[in-house]
Amino acid sequence: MIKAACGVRNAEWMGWARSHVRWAEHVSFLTRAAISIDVLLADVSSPGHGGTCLFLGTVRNGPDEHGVTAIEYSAYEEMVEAEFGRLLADARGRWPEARIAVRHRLGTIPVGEASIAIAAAAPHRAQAFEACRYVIEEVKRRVPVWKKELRVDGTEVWVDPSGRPTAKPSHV
Amino acid sequence: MIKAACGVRNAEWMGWARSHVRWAEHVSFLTRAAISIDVLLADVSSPGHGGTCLFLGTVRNGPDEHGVTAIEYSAYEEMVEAEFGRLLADARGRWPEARIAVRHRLGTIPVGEASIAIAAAAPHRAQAFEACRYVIEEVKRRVPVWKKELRVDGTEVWVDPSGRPTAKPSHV
Amino acid sequence: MDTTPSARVRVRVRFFARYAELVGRSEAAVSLPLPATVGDVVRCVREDFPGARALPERPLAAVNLKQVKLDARVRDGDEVALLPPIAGG
Amino acid sequence: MDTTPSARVRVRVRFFARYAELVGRSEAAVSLPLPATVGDVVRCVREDFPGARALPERPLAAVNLKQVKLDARVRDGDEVALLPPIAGG
Repeated sequence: MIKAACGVRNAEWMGWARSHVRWAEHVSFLTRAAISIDVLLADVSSPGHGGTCLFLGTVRNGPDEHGVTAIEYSAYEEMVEAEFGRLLADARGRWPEARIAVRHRLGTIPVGEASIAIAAAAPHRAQAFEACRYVIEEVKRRVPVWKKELRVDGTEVWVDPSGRPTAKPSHV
Repeated sequence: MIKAACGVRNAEWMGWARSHVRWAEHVSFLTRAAISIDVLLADVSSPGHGGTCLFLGTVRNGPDEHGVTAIEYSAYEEMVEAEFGRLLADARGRWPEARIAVRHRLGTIPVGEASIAIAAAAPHRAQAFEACRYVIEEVKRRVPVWKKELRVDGTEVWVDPSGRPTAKPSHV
Repeated sequence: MDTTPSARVRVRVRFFARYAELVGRSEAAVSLPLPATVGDVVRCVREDFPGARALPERPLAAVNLKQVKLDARVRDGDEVALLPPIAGG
Repeated sequence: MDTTPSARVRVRVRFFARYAELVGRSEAAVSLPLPATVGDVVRCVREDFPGARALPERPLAAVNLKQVKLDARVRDGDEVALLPPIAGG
């Protein structure tokens, strides 16, 4: 069967595919440091924008979790940048007057600290709320980020999109 | 007509009605200083609450305004405290897991600064958004605060609830 | 109807924002015969204070820090507030 | 079908998160005969890498930083990424 005649190579990629890859050159949507809410709010503030909605997603250790101390966030970073660019363009198409800024943090984030922050300012509050909500819902759907729970007992568990750990602990 | 037999007095009230008046004794929902977002977010943060929605209402000078430099906020302060207490109790009834904090600023607030901030944290983001939105909508409806636009030309205009200035400038 | 002093109520009336500007004061003591409603208080105020004629006949009102309708009864010692359209937030 | 070297595509395949752990690597170079789809790339990977059998037959995939369906064509030089279920935010 001809289709099976494929070759896979263990060698590291040599970089010649880079020229096909496009991503935003401007300010990164990603950070490995704590997210500065002040910076995000300053990014979207404007005298004509009277309503600002900020969403913070923080690392949780609630009754549904099992002794989570932190979550390790990893990503397909170039695609995250590109996808955020597309996503914000979509949001601006829906709410042309809105100003939107977003940061996603990667690396090990302790419980209580923010993994994502989205600020949306608009002339009136309805657009601010709607744009902010839209962005977080789309992030959950299409921005390639993954999380692994780090637990007090030393185990590490990949989290599936429903928010529950996957069946197979990753440390096995 | 007996009902017309009423007496009005110019004298200042003597205070004996105070005992009939109840308001919250805890932290005030009002401030005359800039609102600290950090304090509000700290108030609602909890390891089990992974979604936080913050709403900021800021003084606007957009294309619909007429050279607004600041807005002077005044209030029936004791009732604001009582009404916020009732309003937050209503919100907690609807979203029992939510943690909500709110501050309304009074006095002269320059364009771009926040007059109100509402933080709502919940285990999941839907409740956080909904609770935050509920609070700002109810504030607009039932918390006795009034605003007077201060304009570059020196005029001062009371703002009506639709967001538009009232017909009669207050400085007349 | 009994109009002896013991059958009257005395209430504190408070004015805010544009209403305070129109009436030229932020509060007043009003006494009126029993039984009395918030609407009666509004009528007294509009009749007796210069400037108060410009108040609406049916303003938003609160008694003891709670919004009420104009047919709500007032009791002796109540605090009655006349509220311009709310514009907070 | 023409299977000369000029009628083959060479793509970079990238693995993330749990998939990278399963395959034991974060990337690979894959060459395969034209015409080829993302689904063909997935089949190659699942056949030739130890551990890659544990990948789903129909994973989420992206070509050049954009999600695509498995029947999307790949061209020479494309970057094909296999994405575990997205769990960001």
